[in-house]
Amino acid sequence: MSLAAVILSLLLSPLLLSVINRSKALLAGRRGAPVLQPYFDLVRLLKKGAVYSDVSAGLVQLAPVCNLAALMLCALLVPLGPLPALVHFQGDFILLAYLMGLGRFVTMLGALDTGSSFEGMGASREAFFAALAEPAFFLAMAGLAKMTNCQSLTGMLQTISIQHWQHNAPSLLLILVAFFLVFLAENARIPVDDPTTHLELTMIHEVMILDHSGPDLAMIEYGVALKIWLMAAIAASILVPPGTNPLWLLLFLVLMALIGGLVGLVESSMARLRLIRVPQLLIGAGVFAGLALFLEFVQ
Amino acid sequence: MLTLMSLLLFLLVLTNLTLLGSSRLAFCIRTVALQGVVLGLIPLVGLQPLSLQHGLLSLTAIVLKGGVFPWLLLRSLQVARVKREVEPFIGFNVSLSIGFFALISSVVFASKLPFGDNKDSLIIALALFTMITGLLLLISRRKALSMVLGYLVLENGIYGLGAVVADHIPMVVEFGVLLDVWVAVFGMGIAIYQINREFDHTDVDRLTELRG
Amino acid sequence: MSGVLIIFLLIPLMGIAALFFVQWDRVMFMLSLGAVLLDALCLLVGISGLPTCLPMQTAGGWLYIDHLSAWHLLVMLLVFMAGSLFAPVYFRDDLDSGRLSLTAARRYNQLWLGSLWTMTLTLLANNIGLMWVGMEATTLVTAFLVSIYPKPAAIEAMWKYLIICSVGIAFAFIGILLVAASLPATGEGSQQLFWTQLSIAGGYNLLLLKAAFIFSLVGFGTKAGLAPMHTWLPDAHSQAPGPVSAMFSGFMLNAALYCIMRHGAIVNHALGSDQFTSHLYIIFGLVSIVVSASFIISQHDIKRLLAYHSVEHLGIITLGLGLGPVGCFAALLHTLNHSLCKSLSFFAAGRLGQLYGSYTMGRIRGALHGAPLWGIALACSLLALIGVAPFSIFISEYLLVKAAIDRQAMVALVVFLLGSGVVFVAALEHLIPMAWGAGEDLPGKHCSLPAVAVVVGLLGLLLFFGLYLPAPIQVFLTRAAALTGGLP
Amino acid sequence: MSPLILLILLPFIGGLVALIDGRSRIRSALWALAGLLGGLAAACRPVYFVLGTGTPFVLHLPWAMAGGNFQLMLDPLSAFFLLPVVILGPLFGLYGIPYMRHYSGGGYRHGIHWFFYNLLAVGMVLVLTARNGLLFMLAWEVMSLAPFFLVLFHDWDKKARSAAWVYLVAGHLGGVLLLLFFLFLGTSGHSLDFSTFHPLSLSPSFRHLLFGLAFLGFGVKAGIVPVHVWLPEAHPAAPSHVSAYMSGVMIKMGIYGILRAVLLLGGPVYSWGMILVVTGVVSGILGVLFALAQHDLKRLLAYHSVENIGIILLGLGTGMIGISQGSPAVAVFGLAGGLLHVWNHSLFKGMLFLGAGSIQQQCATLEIDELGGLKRQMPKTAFCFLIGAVAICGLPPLNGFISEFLIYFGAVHGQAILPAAGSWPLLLTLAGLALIGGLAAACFVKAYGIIFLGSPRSSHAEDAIETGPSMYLPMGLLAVLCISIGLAAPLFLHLVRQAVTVFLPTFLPLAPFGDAAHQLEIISLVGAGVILFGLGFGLLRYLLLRNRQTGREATWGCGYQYPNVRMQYTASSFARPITLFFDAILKTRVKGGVVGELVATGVGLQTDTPDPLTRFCFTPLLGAISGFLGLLRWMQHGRVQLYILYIIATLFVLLAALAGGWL
Repeated sequence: MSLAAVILSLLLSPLLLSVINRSKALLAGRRGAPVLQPYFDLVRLLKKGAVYSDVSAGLVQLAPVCNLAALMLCALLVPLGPLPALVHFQGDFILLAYLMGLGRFVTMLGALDTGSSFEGMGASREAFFAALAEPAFFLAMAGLAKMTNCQSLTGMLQTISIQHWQHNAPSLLLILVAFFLVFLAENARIPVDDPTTHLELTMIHEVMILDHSGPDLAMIEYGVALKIWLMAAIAASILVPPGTNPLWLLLFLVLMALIGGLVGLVESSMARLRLIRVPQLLIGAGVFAGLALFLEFVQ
Repeated sequence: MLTLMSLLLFLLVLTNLTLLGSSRLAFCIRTVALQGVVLGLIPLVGLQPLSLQHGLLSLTAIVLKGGVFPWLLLRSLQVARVKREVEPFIGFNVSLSIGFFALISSVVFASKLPFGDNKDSLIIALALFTMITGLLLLISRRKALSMVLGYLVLENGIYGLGAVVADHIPMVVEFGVLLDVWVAVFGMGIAIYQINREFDHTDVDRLTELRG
Repeated sequence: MSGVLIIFLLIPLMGIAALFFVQWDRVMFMLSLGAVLLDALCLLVGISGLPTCLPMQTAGGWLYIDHLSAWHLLVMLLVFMAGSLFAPVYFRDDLDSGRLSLTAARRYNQLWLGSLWTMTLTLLANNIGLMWVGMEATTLVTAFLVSIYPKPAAIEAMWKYLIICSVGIAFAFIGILLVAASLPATGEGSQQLFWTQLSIAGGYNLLLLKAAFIFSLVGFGTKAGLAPMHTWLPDAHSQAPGPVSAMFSGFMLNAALYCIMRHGAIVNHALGSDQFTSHLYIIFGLVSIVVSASFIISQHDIKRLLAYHSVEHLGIITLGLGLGPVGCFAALLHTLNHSLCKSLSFFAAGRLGQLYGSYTMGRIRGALHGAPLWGIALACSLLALIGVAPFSIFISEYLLVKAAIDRQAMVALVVFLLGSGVVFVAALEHLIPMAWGAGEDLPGKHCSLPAVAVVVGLLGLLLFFGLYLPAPIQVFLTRAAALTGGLP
Repeated sequence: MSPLILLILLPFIGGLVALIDGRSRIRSALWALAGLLGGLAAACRPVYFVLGTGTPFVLHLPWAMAGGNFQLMLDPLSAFFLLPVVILGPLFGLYGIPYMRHYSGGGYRHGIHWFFYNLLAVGMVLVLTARNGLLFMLAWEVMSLAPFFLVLFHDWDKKARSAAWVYLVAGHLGGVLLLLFFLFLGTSGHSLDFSTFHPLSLSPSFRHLLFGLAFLGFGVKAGIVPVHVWLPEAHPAAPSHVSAYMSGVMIKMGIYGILRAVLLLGGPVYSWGMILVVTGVVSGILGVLFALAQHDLKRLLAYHSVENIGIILLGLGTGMIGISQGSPAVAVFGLAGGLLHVWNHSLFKGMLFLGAGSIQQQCATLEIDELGGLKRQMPKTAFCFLIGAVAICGLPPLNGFISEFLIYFGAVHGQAILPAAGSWPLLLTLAGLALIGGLAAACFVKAYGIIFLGSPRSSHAEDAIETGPSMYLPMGLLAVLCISIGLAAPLFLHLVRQAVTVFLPTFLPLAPFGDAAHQLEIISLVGAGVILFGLGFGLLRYLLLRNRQTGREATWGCGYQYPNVRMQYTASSFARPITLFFDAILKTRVKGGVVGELVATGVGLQTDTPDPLTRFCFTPLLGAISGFLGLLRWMQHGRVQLYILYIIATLFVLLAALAGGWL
């Protein structure tokens, strides 16, 4: 039963990417790539050989592996709507955050391994923004924990019910907004970063992986997909009412699709922020989460 | 007897004012000598029934202050070849007037002092005045020699005070004190000699190498 | 048994006499060392049974020794021993080069023993007048030790020392006169102005007695180098030769302070409380600490630096005197510690000054490499001086703080801590470049046996008392402290 | 003979022999090391016993000292802090033997170094076991003095000298506060024996004052902002194994002191926990920010010590809040996390400092921007350093995460269950810890990435070679310890248990230990999972690429054809976005960097970030003091007449006071 969640995440994660791309295409009036395009890409990359920078000292190869390993284990920790996570315990979201941190850490090292100034630039930005995103994430989680009075991800997400919405809707909304901003930043989406830009000087995540190719790149891309899926899943599960009703699973998937659409909408409706502005966005997220906590306290 | 005593006291005042007013060092030395003699005589004339010890003590004091010290100081005066105290920090007229006020205030002050009987309060007053004179000389003069004189006058004042207020200072101590004063003056004489040799002047206010 | 007191006074005199007949400078130094050692031997032999036989008097009560004076005697002899041991080391080069003539050497040793004699007299005199005589004599004798080398600066220092201290001591004599005057006209026993009687007599005129104490505090305070009467001290200390400056701040200042303690005891006894004296003690102590701190910050001459340290530490001792029994205990212990430490630092400073040819701290660099023995001596003694554990000064300062806290003297506590803190910062800043850093090898770094003995001995004592304070000494000091307090 | 005596004596004797036999570099080192190992041997049984059973080990020796008393006791708290002292001492010492080759030459007498190295260890042992105020202070001062000489061992370096000055001044001023603390505490019962203190007889406000004294006094040693300023000076100046020992172990004595003080003051109070949390957040964030702005590796590591001390304080503060609010879970998680982090920090920070030492040895510089590409020349050192970096960033599966997790969870749990008024500091813990974690990751990506990756930026880095085994083996051992704490967390939690229990009032149940153990089990499993998956994907990758051609090409320069090493991203540029963002705090000084003419010819940019507190607070303060006291200096002007006037004036004033009846 709980293994199902893991399998589902591993299988469906690339789909979310294509949903986003599709929605962007539709909004731009194009037909867009086939739904299964991400899978095709992965397969194609896995078939390729690889080229490495002659500067690299091996972390380029190490980074995707570790990153993916970390994200795989994240997949064990995240419940999907009614499906509980395979592994859940008090405070597992801390582990989740830090596993993602581990992935980010090795990715940044991999970027620096090539000695390219562009990748260094990307790593430095990634480090900065991630540091600012962390507090927001934890405050949001703390808010959920206080509201639901349990400290495991599965517990929190599966106890949030209509009553909670009735009692403290404002703080829940704030938490959702904060979490969504964190989600955008963590997954390098507009307005923080533009995954489709071709100007290295403005990139964050994409520029870090300039020198990866072949299976390594495949692992990275899959990691990206997995990460965005998992975080979206958390957001969606907040909205799914508790209980193991199979209908809720359907609702969950729909919500995931909606989130993908929302991301697409954002990406096609607004431009990337100037890098100077990004910290304000993230601090804003933190403020929202803090505000949510404050509201809970005063109740 | 009383008249003699008052004469002595008058002399005491006179010497002090002279010291404050005069600029000639040789003359000042002699004046201090005279003052020493006067102070030596006071106990003989005035106070307690004369004992052999007191006589002896006064005699020593007179000999030292009236004879030995002036001799020593005149020697070092010759060595130092200074004749007069040129413009002291506090001018002669000013110090004279300060001395005048000091005299009056010490008389007033002495009458308030809680010493057993008031019979000696005048002597005490003059002793105080003498001390003040000595201090004035010490802080207002430039020449090393004048400072020695100041020290001597201070000592004189203390001697006078001692003669009145503390009638039970043992002889040994009194003699010890005289001995010390003698050695002190002797030492200062040598010091002046050395100063003169090293700096070829004896202006104390120019000895400001050591500071900070 | 009590004859030992007379022997104390005789030995230096005989030494002085003997020196007239000695024709070899080395022998002169040995002779004065011998005299001091003999003195020390007397102390050990005659007073080995101290706790039992104290206090004792002799010569019709004119000479008197109790725990307080015995303690100071001990300190004095330690300082003089170290000094006599160090003197030949210090003067060797000048003797070889003839810069120090035979007569000068003789004069030096005679004055050295002379100052020993006068200080012994000060300590043993029971009559406070005689005590004064001894103190004044100290000035006159030591003045010429300052100018043993007739350099202009030395002469200037000597003149200032002579005149300022003579005036100061003169005030102290007024104090003594006032004590005498404050006595009831009829108190028979007290006629002799013996401390033993003054400290038990009654019926004083208290106002006069207080005035008397102020006079003697300022007077002897001048000699003890309490601010703001300390002005002669840095000059004299910086110009005197090494052993002499050591003896100055090692003991002469303490001798003057000893006289103050005696007066204070009388006053406390007469007033029945130590309120009055402790206020004055605390004020002078704090002023001295602050003033010395301000001069230590901006000091360039190492011996002047040490001189101002003396002002500070005498201030600390005085402060301790104002803080009740524990404070007095701390003060007396501090007397010993400071004397040992300061002797060592002055030895080191003097020798290093000779080796580097200058007492300017800017010129003394990396002494630990240049002249290891004296470098170590300087570094350790200065560290000890600013109160670094495990040296013994840390202990006495700790006791002082404890006393201040027990007495609830918070202002004193704060000022003391701030002042000594500033001193710590500044002195350390001076010390580090002097002792550490790349230093050239010095020609005359060779260190003879007596030199090593002095350094090791003094450092050993400093460490020993820092880590271990034998019970007998504690008892002894408690008694001495009680005497200082003068209260039952 | 009691093991405690041996534990103190053996290292001391070893040091003494080393001092006597000091001419030879190797022999003196071996003597000292033997002493330390002897101490370790002596320590094993009592420490194991105490940490196992929780029953303390007592020893009383005769000692004649005014107000002093030779009371020794080894309770779980002491034992907990003792372990790093006795284990890491010899380990760093072993590393030090080849390291000191650096200082071979005429002027050096290695015995001195090793004597003070052992003295440092002895001092710490005494500090941990002393149960009498005076004895404690003596031990404390000795412990503070030893590093002074260790730093000055390299004394021709002007930096070392000024560092030693700052260090000793800070130590002394801190010591004064501690002296006051003990004496004030002693006034209640007329002895300085810890057993005779009656804290509860004191008024609460007085107890707060005492806690303030102790916190500031011990905080100086621990390196809490704003009194951390000695730390970034002293650590870089000392030989690396000494910096490792200082930063890894000695500064923890400050933490121990704070905890001991809390116990002596009769258990934690809410406001104290709050103070700990607030200062913890400040120290943590400022520490890591200052670290980010540094160019010198050892300075950077030193500032990270400040940061980690902040994390430890966060944990302890959370725990104290838990105790004062009567929540066992928060108490246990906070304290256990804080204490465990003490061990963890000793391990990885020690290792990192050793790594820095190796780099200094091989490249003769610690300027991060001078280095680069060392991973290829020094693979073993690089690997250990990487482990250390991951651990210090608190990332799974290593030990850093274990302790930080406990702290996090304590805070989350607390803010969820405790009343709002009492739990806001816990939110501070939470947010602060998160921000610190992120910034620390940034800082160590910078450090490791610039130093070990890319291509060498100078000839220093180019011809560096791997160190000898006696230098990388100690690091390897530490790495193993880091990993094993990460993968066997519950075991180590068990070791912390007794030390935590010392603080818990008897009425608090110990159930939370069970929960913690359970969570840590899962975390360790997940950690192992990360490693396994990593291996798995590695294997997969290998299989895929086995028989395909993989080429090596120049790094993609976005079309630019002639890249060179100077075009790599530098440490300063990596940290620039962050330092720029926090410039209000850091006040980085920037020289140059402006392109004047149309065609830029040779533009240089120089940035440095001196400690803002030293720069804007302490230096001006000292200046002000000396300026103020300078006003007194006119009085020594050399005019003897005026000198006499002083005497007269003093006399007059006092007599007037007497007449006026003020005296």
